[in-house]
Amino acid sequence: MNFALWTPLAVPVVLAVLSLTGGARPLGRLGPIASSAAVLLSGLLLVAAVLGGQVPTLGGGLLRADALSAYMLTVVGAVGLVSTWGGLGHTEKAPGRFAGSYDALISVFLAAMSLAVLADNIGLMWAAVEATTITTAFLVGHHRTRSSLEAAWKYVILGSVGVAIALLGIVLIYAASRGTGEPTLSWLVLSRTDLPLDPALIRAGGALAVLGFATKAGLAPMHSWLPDAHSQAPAPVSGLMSGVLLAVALYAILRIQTITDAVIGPDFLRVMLSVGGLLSLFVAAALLIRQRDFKRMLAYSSIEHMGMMAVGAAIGPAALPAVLLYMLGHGLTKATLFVLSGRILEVEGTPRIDDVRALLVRRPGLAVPWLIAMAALVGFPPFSIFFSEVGIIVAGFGTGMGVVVGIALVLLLVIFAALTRLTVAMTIGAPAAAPGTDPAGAALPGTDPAGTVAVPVRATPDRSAHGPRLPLILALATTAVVAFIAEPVGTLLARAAAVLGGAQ
Amino acid sequence: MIPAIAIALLQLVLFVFLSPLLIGVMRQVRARLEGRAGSGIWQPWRDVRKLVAKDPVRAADSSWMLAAGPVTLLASSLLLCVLLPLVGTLPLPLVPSDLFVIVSMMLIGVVALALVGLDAGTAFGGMGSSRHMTVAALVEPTLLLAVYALSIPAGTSTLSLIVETRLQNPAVIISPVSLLAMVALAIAIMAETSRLPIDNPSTHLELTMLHEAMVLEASGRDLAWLELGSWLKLAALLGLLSNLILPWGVLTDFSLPGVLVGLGAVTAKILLLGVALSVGEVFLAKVRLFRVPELLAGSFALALLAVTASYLVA
Amino acid sequence: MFDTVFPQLIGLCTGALLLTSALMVWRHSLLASIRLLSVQGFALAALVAVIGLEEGEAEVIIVSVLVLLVKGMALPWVLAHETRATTRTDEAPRLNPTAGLLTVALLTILSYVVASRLLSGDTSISAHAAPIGLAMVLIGFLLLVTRRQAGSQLIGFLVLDNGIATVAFLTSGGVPLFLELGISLDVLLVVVILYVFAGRMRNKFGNTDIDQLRKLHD
Amino acid sequence: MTPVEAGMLGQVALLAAAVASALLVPSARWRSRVSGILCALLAAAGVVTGAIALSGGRGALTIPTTLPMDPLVLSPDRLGGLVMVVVSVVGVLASLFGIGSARVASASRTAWASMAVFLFGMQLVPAATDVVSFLLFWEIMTLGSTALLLAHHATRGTVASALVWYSAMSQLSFFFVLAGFAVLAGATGGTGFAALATLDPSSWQASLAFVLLLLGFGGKAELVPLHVWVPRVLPEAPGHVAAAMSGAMVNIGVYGALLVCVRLLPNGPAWWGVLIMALGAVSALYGILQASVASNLKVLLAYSTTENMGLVFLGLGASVLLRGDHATGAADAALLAALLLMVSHAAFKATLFLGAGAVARSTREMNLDRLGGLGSRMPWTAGAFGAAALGAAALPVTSGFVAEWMLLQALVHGSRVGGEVVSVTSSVAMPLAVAVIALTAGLALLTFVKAYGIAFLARPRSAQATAAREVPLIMRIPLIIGALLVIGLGLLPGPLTVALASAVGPAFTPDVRTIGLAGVDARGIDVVLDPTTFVALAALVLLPVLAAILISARRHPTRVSPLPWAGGGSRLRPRMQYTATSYAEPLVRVFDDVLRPTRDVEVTHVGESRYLVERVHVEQTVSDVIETRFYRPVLGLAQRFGVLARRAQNGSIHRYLSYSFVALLVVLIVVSL
Repeated sequence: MNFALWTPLAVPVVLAVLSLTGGARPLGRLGPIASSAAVLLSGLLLVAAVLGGQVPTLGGGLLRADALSAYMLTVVGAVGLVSTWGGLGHTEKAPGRFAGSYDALISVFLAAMSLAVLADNIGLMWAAVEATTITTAFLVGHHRTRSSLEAAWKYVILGSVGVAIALLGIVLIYAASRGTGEPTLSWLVLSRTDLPLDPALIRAGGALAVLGFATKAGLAPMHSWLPDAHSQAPAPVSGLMSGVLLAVALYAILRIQTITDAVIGPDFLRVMLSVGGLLSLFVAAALLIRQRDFKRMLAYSSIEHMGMMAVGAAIGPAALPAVLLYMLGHGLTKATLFVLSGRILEVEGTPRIDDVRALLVRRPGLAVPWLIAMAALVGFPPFSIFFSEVGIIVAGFGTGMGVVVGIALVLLLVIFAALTRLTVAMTIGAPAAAPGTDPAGAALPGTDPAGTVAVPVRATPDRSAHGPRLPLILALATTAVVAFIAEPVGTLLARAAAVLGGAQ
Repeated sequence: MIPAIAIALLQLVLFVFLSPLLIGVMRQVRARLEGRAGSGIWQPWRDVRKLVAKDPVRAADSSWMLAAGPVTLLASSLLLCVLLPLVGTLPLPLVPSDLFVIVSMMLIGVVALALVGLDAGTAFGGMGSSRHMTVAALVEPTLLLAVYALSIPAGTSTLSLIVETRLQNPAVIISPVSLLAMVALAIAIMAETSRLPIDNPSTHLELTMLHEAMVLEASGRDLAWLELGSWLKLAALLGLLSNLILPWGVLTDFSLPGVLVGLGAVTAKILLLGVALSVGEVFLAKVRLFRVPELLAGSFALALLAVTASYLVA
Repeated sequence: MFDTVFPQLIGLCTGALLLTSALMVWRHSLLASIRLLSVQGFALAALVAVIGLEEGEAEVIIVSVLVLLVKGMALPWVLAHETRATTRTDEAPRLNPTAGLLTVALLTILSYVVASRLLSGDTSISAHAAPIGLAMVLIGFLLLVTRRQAGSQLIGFLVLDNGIATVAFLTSGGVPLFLELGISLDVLLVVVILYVFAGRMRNKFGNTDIDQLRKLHD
Repeated sequence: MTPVEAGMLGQVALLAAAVASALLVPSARWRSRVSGILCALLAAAGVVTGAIALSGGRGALTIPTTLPMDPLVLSPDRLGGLVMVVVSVVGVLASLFGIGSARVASASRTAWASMAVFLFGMQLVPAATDVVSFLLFWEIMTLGSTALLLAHHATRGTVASALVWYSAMSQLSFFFVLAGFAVLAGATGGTGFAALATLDPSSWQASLAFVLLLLGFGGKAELVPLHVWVPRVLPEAPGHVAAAMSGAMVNIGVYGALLVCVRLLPNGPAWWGVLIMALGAVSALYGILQASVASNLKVLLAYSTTENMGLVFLGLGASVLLRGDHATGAADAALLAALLLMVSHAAFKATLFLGAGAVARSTREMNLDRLGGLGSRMPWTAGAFGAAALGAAALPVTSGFVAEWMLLQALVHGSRVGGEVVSVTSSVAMPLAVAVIALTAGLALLTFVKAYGIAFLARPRSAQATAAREVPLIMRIPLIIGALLVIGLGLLPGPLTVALASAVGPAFTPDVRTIGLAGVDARGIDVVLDPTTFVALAALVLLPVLAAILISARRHPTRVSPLPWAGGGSRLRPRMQYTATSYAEPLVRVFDDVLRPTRDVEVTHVGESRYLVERVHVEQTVSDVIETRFYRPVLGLAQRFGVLARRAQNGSIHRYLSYSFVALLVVLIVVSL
């Protein structure tokens, strides 16, 4: 099963090279999808291996797939597939000259994320995370407009500065491991509880590493790049970044947390993650109240969900399965929403919520999946985010973090109300009467309490989905049922959480 | 059980005859006090007879409510006469004279009257109905609380048992709690039966009418039932009030002399109270409609005071 | 003999590092900053070499050469090339030089405090010099926060990165070689990307003033 | 497989069938028929399952879940079975009524699919035996009801605002419930109700959880101050949806409160009871006051729900308080009264809303000021609505009366046991509660006299009302069933009360028997009520009257005249009748301080004359004080904050970098401390 460790790295890179050089455009465009599929398949193979009790390793232990890595790889693959497949319609509009590099960069981006989750070395993990910044920089700036250039600049500066701080932390952790005689960055070694690591260095290193990765994870106050980058990037890229890149960064935080918890106990990072999580929720709430742009709305919602996951991470082992499930649920839902937002942007030509009205009447093909995905995003069952949130909150009260979770609930309510208001503003309502239609048909609001009268159809509603439907249906269906699959998903999550809990 | 049913029927028959007489007496007393000759104490009887023998005229747009409403009002008043402890306090099995049942019974009549007022489709009927229901809504708490206060010493909400307790233990009657409650109850009954100062029963001026406005469109036997129902209600409630103030003479164990005494006592008490009421009304003016709630709020306060006092003081 | 020279050499190198960083906050001219960055790269390479000699590891010498090539020569050259293309090479920082230098002093003190807590058990010379690295990180950050030109921000980023490298070499003798290569490559790529973006910015706006990137908000 | 398990699986299967048919049947008419019948069957399955559970049948379904927590088990107990029956019966009526709506919005795919989801969630909430499955079905219910509203978006602009309010307030309730359960779970270490019930009710966690849960469930039960969505949402929903929401969904809120007070934390401290009573009393008074001045029929009914739920909670609170005072008999009676009220409210409110739906269908008008005279035009609807209105006004012989009677009896008998005052708290609380109930009942009387009298009696006030026609048979059937339920439960309270008493066992064992034909005998407080005897007595006294009428009618037949007296005038037009607004005018004046009406009087003079008036236009609106004084300022503050918060994200990269820089410095300082 060890080959599944290099396939998610090698296949996308090969496909990227093909995309760059490939003359056969229609086939080349499938490159990112093939890459995602490769990652997903490798992930599933590794999951099977892990559930069978194996721990595949490669390169002298440099690459290693425990339950957590296998799970994360699957999430990367699944979200990648939804984003790239769902974004198929999109790339057709891309400038032809850059289409090849666009596809290639997405493939490399996927490879970098795969490397980040498969590396057993936190240094390598860092390098992979930094590589994601490099690959996505041009993707964010893909549209070559003023705003996309601005977003890309901010993204690169803030992202690499943040990740640099993480490097400083990792250096300190490495320094702390010198006391063991054999300095190492292997996560497996560092997370052993019996190592004589220097607590002061681990504390500082852990704190700085978490702070640095928090930048990529979009946790406040390091989140500033996120709304800009997510709103300017092409929709599939936004989906990938929001859906998995943030989760991968959180994965890095979880790995670091395991190391520090073993040495200095959970309290220190618990406080830090709680503060970060609550601050993220606060920032998301504050900026969603009067949000005007639907892609930015989704971006702030990502900050919110990452904040909630950070709170879950702060709670510790009791909430970890919920956090991991959250990553999958949020990834798939957010990828769907970004893909849809891309399509809405394309057909409506504006990202402003005020300019997109009555979508449900005019374009049910886009509005219906949008509403379903929004329901999933704000945490309605049967979608898995509901279970994750409930799991985190119940675990929080059980761990004595009632106050933190209570504040989180208040902020979640504000966010819920704001998101609902914005979504309703976009989708619900009667369209403005088009010129040339019968004015008598425009029923005055409030004159018809029965609700049984049909408004004369003004124009044929646009039922087209403006792109492939299947990936979106698959994504939503997966989030809807995944929370009920106790076997094998439940076992996998339990094992993955056990990895972080220190048990092996 | 048989004696209880017998007493109930006796009360029914007695009050059907007594209530027009009571109205006649009250009108006559008032007329004399105002220096008029009056139409005699049997005039209400003659009115009823005359109305029954007339063709009722109904509005084209009215519904069955105009026919059913008066009968319902009459039925509710008749049931009131059956259930209240007037001649005797023998409770009927399965249908004791429960305070809450009695009040609901009475409210059915109130609702029927209000709907009759609305059904005619005129401005007056609606006005009367609206005012009537407003007053009824505000009276109900007072009525319930006042009787609740009286029920506390008896430990039951059955009116016959309350009257019996007062008969056996007259000290209860003049206790402060009881006095407060009686005043509150008296005001509530005045409002409930559309007497001064809440409503002027002899007026036909649109600004002051409550009851009369609702029956404007009724005619013939419909009007007869409405009038008879209202009179019966007044008589029954006055009977209850008098039995609460002066419980003596009420029959508690069935015996023929007891029945006669009971009949005589309740007739005398009701007529006496009626005369007192109409004497009082001569000296009263109707209060403005929007001052009525203040009056009712006052009586409500008295009743509430009575209840809490009976728990905390007594 | 080397045992006595070693601390002095370390002190010299780290002193040069701190001095160049502080000077960069002081100077406004982009080209001057780039020259200082180049000097800093040389100092860092020297530091690595000293540590490598002291520990006798050949691997570290290779790293030293690498650092010299990348940080001392390649990157400054790229930057200078980019800067010459811009019309404005002067900078009007958001913080005046006096305040900037004072802040540098405060940040350096903070670094010493932090480092003294972290390395309380470690009495080696290199550990004593580690605060300098931390101070460089903070100064780099300060440059990023206060400078308006794209080029200056790049320089700030590089100072920050140099600081991290300094800490790495002083506290732990550097990270494993393959990682060092990876890290260097990453940094190089970031600089290249920023360089490209700065070029695009110049094409679009005619200058590289970061302040005009205010279109995306709330 | 036990019958209960089969019933629950049947509901799952019927849900799938109903959703599939809603999505797949292309014609709106046939979609309404097929999905409507499947929804009715889904609800009927709920009735059967609930009835079996109520009679003691057991069975458990386990929902698999990915997360490691206590198993998610569905296994309705007697109380759950009772609530399941109640909501499902309303579900059957609403589904049948919905079949009649073949027009686009009510018959859309979304409408029927979400109707099925809504009913399904609602019916299975009472089956949950652990926190997570409870919350799961709770949210499914919320999702279904939200989507139901969504289905009507195209017809009216006001739906959007109603939708936002509804979602936000539902989520608020949900978070309260979630937090409350989480506190309990945190304190006991499990998520099963059996585990939660092990918590000592006197601990602070129990009290905290109690307050949170009370707010959450109170919100679902439309209690003040979480009721603000009610008058916005229910008028927007079509009749059968409003019936399902107001007749059935509120019962889930009551069920939650019962779950807390009967199952999880019985024997809580007395102040819990006082708190519930206060919440209930305020809701009852506020709700009925708003209802009594409302001119929109659906708004009136919506506020009346707040009133009735307030009374239910008042009863529940009284039972908690009295149990704390060891007045067990009265406490049991109060609990039974709360349950009776819940059941009867479901019956009459569903019927009332269906009636309103029928009126809306025939007239497209919900403003009472423009209705009138429907009694002769829609006799079936009028009859059913009238019977239900009697129930809502708690007049004999309806289910509403029995419930209110029981509640008053419990309160009156509660403060003394054996002649001794049980506690000062009770001595103050009980009379106040009686006063509140009495005032509420009085205002309810006025409200429903107004609703029925203005809408169905007198002359039509608009052309639509004149042209109204009776609704089709399929819509009449649920109306009639509903009316029969209201009267039937009122006539036969004995068996019902005995069943209710068994539902709250084994924790509590109220001593009630059936007496007479089907009367109720509450042994605990020694009172009896037999409505059938009562009806017989009424028939008896009416016999002579009816005989007199028959004789008189033969001799003096009724004459019909267009305007018999007409107040002495001859040009009496329907517009001159009292309207709903003028009907409530005296009350508005009396309760001026609470209702805060705003009046706009616009006088148009004839030409230049100051004395001749051509037209007077009066407009009066009564505001929801809680909304204007509490929610509006809070929302305004949030909006202002939202504008302010934009500055934090003003686009300057230097600002963003300094956020990171400050965070780094803070972390460094904290680390070195």
